[in-house]
Amino acid sequence: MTASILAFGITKDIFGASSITVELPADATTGGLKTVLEEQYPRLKQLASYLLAVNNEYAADELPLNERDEIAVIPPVSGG
Amino acid sequence: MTASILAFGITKDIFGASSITVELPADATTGGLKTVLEEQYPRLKQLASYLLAVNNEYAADELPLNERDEIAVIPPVSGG
Amino acid sequence: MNTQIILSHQPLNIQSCIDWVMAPGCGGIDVFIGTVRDMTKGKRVLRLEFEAYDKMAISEMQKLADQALLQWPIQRIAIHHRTGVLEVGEVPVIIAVAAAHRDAAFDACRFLIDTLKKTVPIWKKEIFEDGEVWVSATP
Amino acid sequence: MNTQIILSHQPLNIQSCIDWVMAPGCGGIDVFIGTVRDMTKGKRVLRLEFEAYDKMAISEMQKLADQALLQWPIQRIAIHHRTGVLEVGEVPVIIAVAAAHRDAAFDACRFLIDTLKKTVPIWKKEIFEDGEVWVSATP
Repeated sequence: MTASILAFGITKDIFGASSITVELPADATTGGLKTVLEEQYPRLKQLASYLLAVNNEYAADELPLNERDEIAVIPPVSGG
Repeated sequence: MTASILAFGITKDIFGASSITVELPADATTGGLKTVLEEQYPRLKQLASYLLAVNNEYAADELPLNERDEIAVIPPVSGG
Repeated sequence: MNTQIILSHQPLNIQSCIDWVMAPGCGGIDVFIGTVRDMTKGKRVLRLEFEAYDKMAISEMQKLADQALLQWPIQRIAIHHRTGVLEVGEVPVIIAVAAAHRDAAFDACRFLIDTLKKTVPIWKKEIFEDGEVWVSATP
Repeated sequence: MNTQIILSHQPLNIQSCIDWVMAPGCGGIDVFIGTVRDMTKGKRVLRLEFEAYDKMAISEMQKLADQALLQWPIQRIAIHHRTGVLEVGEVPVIIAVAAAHRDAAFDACRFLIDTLKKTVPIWKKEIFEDGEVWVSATP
């Protein structure tokens, strides 16, 4: 499946875009997506940490993904 | 000496005035003043507590008094 | 001067109290605003009346501010207290504390309101439908 | 509704945030106001830029407010957060909490700002004379 990934903050700089698409196996999970992203964008591994959000919720590590999910990479937050 | 005593809050009700004068011996202290006041206004003893202020400072129990001191009875405060 | 103490019969202005403490070196401001509640211990309050020993109240508030400035890394303090008759919803007190970092602002603000209520010579009378009472006066 | 969550590009209005939480049953309001500092770790800051994942930021702020309402006896919460470019002295965040008694207001307000900074997807870029950095992004 083709997953569309939203980027914010420093992740937008790393991706060079506010959204990218990646090809994933049909049974992909958030953990699998992280592996793919880190291969394509090794600078992700230099972040203090990062999480994935799926449909506006922080996602567990092995959450199965669907093509229609809204997926975002959440680098360390710094609001307030 | 003649001491003039300012009253606030419930003490104004007890004295029936916002200021009273009392006659004190020349060597009077805050402790002696309290005794005199409690004799003349026994309702003072029904307060949760009260303090004397001399020249805008909370006064210790045996502070000597002078005729020119600004003396006030401070019943339990409840500002804020 | 890094403290502003105001005791006034006029309605307090929240925005101007906060504006006064704002400074370019401060990252956090904590503000406590007291308001007149409609009930106390289950009884309907019509209004409050605040009376102060003005000169001493101001000097005691100044002392509290000085103590807070010694005790916490804070930059500016404003304490505004109202006197006279206040209706439900009106504001008797505003305390604003600005600091580089928020923990100090929170801690100092809480210290200021807690201690103000214990030491500053200001008195509050609650007026009910069937009478009135000086708060905390008797056991 | 007893919570108001606002995420906005427009300057925040402190007075309207506070007005929103005021209620006749409340005796105390604690307000935290974040401001843009002129220095960070000894370096002069020119301005900040805030970016949010809008929809998720709002839902995370709502979750925090819901949690605070469960955890403390408080009545109303307003959380206003700004996005976009902010100059020194401008206000990125205001949190106001109204309660019958002040302890709950202080505790809940502090919880809200502490947790907001940890969980709400909003990012801050500091812009210096010689560069810029996304705060906390790298170790």
